[in-house]
Amino acid sequence: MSERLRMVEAVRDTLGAELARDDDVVVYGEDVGEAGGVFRATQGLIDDYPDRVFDTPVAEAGIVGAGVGLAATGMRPVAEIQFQSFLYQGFHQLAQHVARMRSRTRGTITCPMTIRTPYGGGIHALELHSESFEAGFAHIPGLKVVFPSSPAETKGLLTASIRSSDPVVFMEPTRLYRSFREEVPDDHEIPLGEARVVEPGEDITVVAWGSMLRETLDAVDDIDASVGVIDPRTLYPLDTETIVDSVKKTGRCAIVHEAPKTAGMAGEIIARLNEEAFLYLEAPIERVTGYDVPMPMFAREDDYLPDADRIEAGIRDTLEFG
Amino acid sequence: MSERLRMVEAVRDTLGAELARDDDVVVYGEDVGEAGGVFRATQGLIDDYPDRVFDTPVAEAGIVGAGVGLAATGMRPVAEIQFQSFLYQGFHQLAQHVARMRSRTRGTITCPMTIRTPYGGGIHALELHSESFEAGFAHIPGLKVVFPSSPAETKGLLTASIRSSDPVVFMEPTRLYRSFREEVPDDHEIPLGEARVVEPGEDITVVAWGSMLRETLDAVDDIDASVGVIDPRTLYPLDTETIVDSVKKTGRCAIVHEAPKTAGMAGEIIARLNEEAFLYLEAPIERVTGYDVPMPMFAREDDYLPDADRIEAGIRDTLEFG
Amino acid sequence: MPEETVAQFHIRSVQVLAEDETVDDELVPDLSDDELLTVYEQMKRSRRLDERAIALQRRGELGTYAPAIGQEAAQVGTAFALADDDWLVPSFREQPALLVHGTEPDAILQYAKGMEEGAEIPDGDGALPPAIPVGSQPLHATGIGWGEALQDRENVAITYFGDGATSEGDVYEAMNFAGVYDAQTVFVCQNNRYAISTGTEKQTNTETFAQKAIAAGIDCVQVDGNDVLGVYRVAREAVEKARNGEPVLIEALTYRRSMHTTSDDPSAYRESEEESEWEARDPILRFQRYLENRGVLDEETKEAITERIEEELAAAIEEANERREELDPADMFRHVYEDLPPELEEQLAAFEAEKGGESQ
Amino acid sequence: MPEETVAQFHIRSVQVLAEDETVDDELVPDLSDDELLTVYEQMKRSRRLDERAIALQRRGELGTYAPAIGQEAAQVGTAFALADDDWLVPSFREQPALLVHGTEPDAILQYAKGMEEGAEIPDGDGALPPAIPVGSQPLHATGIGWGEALQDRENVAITYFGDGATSEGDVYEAMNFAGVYDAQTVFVCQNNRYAISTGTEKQTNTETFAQKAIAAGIDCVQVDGNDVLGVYRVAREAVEKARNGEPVLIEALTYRRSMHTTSDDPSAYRESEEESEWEARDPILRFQRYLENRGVLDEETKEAITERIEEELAAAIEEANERREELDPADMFRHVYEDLPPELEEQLAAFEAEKGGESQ
Ligand SMILES: Cc1ncc(C[n+]2csc(CCOP(=O)(O)OP(=O)(O)O)c2C)c(N)n1
Ligand SMILES: Cc1ncc(C[n+]2csc(CCOP(=O)(O)OP(=O)(O)O)c2C)c(N)n1
Ligand SMILES: [Mg+2]
Ligand SMILES: [Mg+2]
Repeated sequence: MSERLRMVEAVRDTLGAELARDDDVVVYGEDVGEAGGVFRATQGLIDDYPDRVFDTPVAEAGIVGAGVGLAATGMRPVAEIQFQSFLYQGFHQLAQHVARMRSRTRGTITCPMTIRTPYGGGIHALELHSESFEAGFAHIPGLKVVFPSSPAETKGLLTASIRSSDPVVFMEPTRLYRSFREEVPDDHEIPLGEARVVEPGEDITVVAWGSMLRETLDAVDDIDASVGVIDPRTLYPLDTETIVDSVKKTGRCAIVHEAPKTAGMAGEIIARLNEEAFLYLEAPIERVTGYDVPMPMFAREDDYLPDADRIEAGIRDTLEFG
Repeated sequence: MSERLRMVEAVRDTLGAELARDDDVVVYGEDVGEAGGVFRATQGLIDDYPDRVFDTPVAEAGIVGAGVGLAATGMRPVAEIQFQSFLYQGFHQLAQHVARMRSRTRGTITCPMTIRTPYGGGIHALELHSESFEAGFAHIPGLKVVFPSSPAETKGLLTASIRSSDPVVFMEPTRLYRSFREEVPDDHEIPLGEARVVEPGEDITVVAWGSMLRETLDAVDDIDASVGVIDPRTLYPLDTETIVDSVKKTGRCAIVHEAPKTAGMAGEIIARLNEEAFLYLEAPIERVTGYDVPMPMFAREDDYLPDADRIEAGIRDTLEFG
Repeated sequence: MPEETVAQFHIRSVQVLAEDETVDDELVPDLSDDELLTVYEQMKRSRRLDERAIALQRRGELGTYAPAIGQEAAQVGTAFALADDDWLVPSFREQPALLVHGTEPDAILQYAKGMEEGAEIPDGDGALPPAIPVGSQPLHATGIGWGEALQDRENVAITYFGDGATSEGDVYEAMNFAGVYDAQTVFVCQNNRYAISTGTEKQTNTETFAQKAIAAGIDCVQVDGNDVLGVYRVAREAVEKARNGEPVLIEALTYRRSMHTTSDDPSAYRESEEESEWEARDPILRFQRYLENRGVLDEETKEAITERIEEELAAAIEEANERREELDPADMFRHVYEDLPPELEEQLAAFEAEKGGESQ
Repeated sequence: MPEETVAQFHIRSVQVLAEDETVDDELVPDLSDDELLTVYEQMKRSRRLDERAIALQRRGELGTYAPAIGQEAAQVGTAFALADDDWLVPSFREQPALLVHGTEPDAILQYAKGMEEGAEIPDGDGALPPAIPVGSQPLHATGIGWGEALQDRENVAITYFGDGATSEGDVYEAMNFAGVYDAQTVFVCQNNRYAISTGTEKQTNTETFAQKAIAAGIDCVQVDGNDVLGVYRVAREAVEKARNGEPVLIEALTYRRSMHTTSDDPSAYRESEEESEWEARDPILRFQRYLENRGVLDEETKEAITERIEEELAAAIEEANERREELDPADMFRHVYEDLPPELEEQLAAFEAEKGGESQ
């Protein structure tokens, strides 16, 4: 069985299914109960699971830190952080405890926690409601960093994240929450760490995730070349092999993200390509990214964000090199 | 006039000089007063400036956040965070306010704050006393990220940081605090954003900062080739030009850091070289870095940290490529 | 000493103008008729700004907006107790306090249009811009109140936050630091019963929010936050104390009558009866009846006030629209650092080339 | 209601065995002679472990070590109130509590040798490893106390932290969450007068640390932390309450008699007279005199205890040394994720090739 769902509905559907499947799952966060979440991603769950769905105080360190304890007692905490930048309030708990509990106890205590958080620009939200700090999270060993880019992907990746015994930061692109519907299979798990070849291509490989994948697909439409598109889906671990294989074929590559350019994930991917496909590269790898400025308020948001035009220009430049 | 000082003495000397020069400077942090700091980097300052040197409660968000207010009243806060990973407790204040105050108010309010913090491994410290999250900080627009690698560099860079009207994260390598003395000029300011060519070289360019610069210089000694060594000193802004110029000459490059490999600063530097020196590269750029594991406790610390041997091997591999 | 009591605390609660319009003559602050009318007008001004802003948001002319409807007494009463050089450190729902403190309505509108221009702080304004991260700004107010003391100045900082914000560790750290450094800071917790959908009973197990101060060793007081005279009374006391290095926490009991923000639909989490009840307890109404009974406010004055406010707001809206038209997107590069670093120089050049390309 | 008191609080302080050895008969807990001797032995065991550890550190055999000398009553008295299945959530100075709870001394030594092996939690141990970031672990104890309640189990979590830790927002958040969720959690603040060099008067403006609980709406009590009978008494009550979903904060007044850690030199910030004063008020001495007076402890028993402890510690040191010899550095790759991701597989291979190369 399957259903046509929007991304935000796929989140809800997955949470419901996992709450049903596993009594240890507990869903909590600010406003996720009675109101069903500020994006309605948890709507109705509290009615079915009043003992495992909780509205919390406004305290992100508390949300993340309490998860460490819940997990120690055998529960599987699935926390919502209302917007990604508010995960910074709990950054210390994430980096010092969630990510390290397994390694510092040599696997005797684990923290199978999933932290869902809406990220990114494009919906004209308030200040600090549109950040994408995936590079920072991917730089913290012990965490997995996961990005869905469609309703079905959401189902498959969120299911895998909740079931994973490693902690996951699950980044949900707000601008895709309601942007389109897609057939979402009923029981669906996508292994973490496997990229998806969205479009195979011969001339250039474009790597993009989350909401930037949609922009990329738009950009590609207008290009008269065989453009391969890869969605890594998990940024740590990163499926380097799939990307490298493609670039060995195409010799050219562009990477898209909305986070600021410097020290963003594109740098990491370029470094890996430099290591593993050096002799195949026919042009510098292009970065189409946000700028090194704080994500501006929404009047300048569209100017900040990479869009299909900018991505298209980046692809063309790379194709034309040499 | 100048004096032969250890790095930790150079910190103290600089703080004293800036407290003397500018009445607005205020030095505060955990144990920086009466005890003179856990590394003695602030020893004696409270005796000379009892009204501008403060022991604070154990609260890093408080330390960082209060700095925003102090700065608003016209002061120049110089805060010590006792160990770099405890800056995570104040990460939200850093990312949401310190870094953004200027941009979000269009320059009408600024935050000329310097956050000094000891970082890195090599002194057999406790857990979470040895982290290096420079890549995360450099990914936050609005911050400058500065790394001294010697006593004289400390003086020059810390002076510039305190005088800078932009906020600075100033990363002090604990293992160099007392490792050697150097002539430190009396009045010395090194502009932020200018790399230092430590050794010019023709065959390969090695980029390293902080304590890894020392390891690199040790490694280079044993290599029978003309090895250029560059210390970027400031990771944001990064003096790309100096690095690119050197690599255009050498065609080969290795980058060293002790932070985990994935999403570390080496990736960023590789990305920039890929963009600006693509046609000059004769070999893949080598990364000699920490592993993608949480900085282990000290029994395994030496196995984690890049040392002269590993750096030497990385340089040799790169020299031998092709 | 086997078992003894080593410390005791009690929480005072103050009300001057009761709901039934009785007034406590001992506590009533000595405000002139002009001052009383100013307080009234400021409450009306903010109310009207919020109403117009909601309408503008519905028409797509503003982004997400957080109205303060119902909280005007709590804010105007406190902000009115400040001196000109005092500091205001707001959260994101402080229209009433900002207007009292001198922020122009068009700045508020520009901010709501997603423009950093609206967060510019004019020279000497003694304010910080809105703080979106809940509970993060009280620490700034502590830093200001500490910095003013260090520089032997008398100015205080007043900061606003909600019931929900008190759950953030930062708010506790702010009050604790203030206690240690005798910061010249007044903390105003507007207990408006909700943090988005979350009622106060899910926020904390305490009987009051005022008692949060006990953990920080600073003074506190609770007040009927819909009673502008009571609020002003406790605020004036608190500001005086703070000026002498004694920080104070005020809990103002009020109610958020409208939606959390324009993105919110309160019917998902509260009954409309509750809202009606609080409509009757509206702080402006209560104060208006008081002024009318006292003979301070007549129809003519009311009309003059309304007219003034409407004119001002019309001008403010026009001004904000104009500034929006003039907006230069490239500005986003210009205020990140004092000087443009090479990275941004390059990115700005690329940006301009691209924009140039587009407009060709 | 013009001005009224809406809430009142008082802080109780308890002492059972006074410094002059008088005992409050009403409050004295009913512990058998055997239990009393166990409490005594545990305090001695920890003291001796700390002494030996300091010596080992001085010889370069351990890394930085945080002795609990002087705090044995505060910890043993509280940990002794736990049931077998209860949880212990320590900070970095909890040797006395850990030993009571069942941690082997050799694990403590391994941890001090910089080995993750020392932070392994044996199955069913109901403990978390040491927490180095100050104030970060009480939230874990709240999560545990909440999780146990959610799963309808009776176990409580007890967590330890210092006077300094209370300044971290996390500790407040932990208590506030606990209040909201009726977490089965006991918070033990050991007020040992110092946070490294920083005295309590610079840490907070409060009269007590117990009152920090008032902000979170949970119960609290202060106790003479050098009086193991008093500590046990309040801990037993607190544990019972927590088992019923009423979290409690205990402030134990004690003194850190030794250095903060082996890296610290207290002479930089306190007078040796102060230390001598507290030497006379040592919790083990006080309890020992009590047991002797009661006729529970004689020379023979003391000797037997000393001998047992020395033997155990000698064995523990040997065990720790052996495990250190066997240490496999490549293990650092193996416990980061459940399965080795490709990145780590590759890095591990490179690591092993390099090590292989070296040993050739
Ligand atoms: C750190 C942080 N977490 C979450 C949010 C999302 N958020 C915005 S307002 C709000 C509730 C705040 O409630 P309260 O403090 O009572 O203020 P009120 O909205 O009632 O004025 C939340 C959770 C945020 N802006 N910042
Ligand atoms: C978050 C954090 N900040 C700073 C430190 C450094 N540090 C270690 S112990 C300590 C003082 C702790 O004092 P207290 O809570 O009273 O515990 P005690 O050491 O007295 O047992 C500090 C500041 C740390 N480990 N973690
Ligand atoms: Mg509220
Ligand atoms: Mg202490």
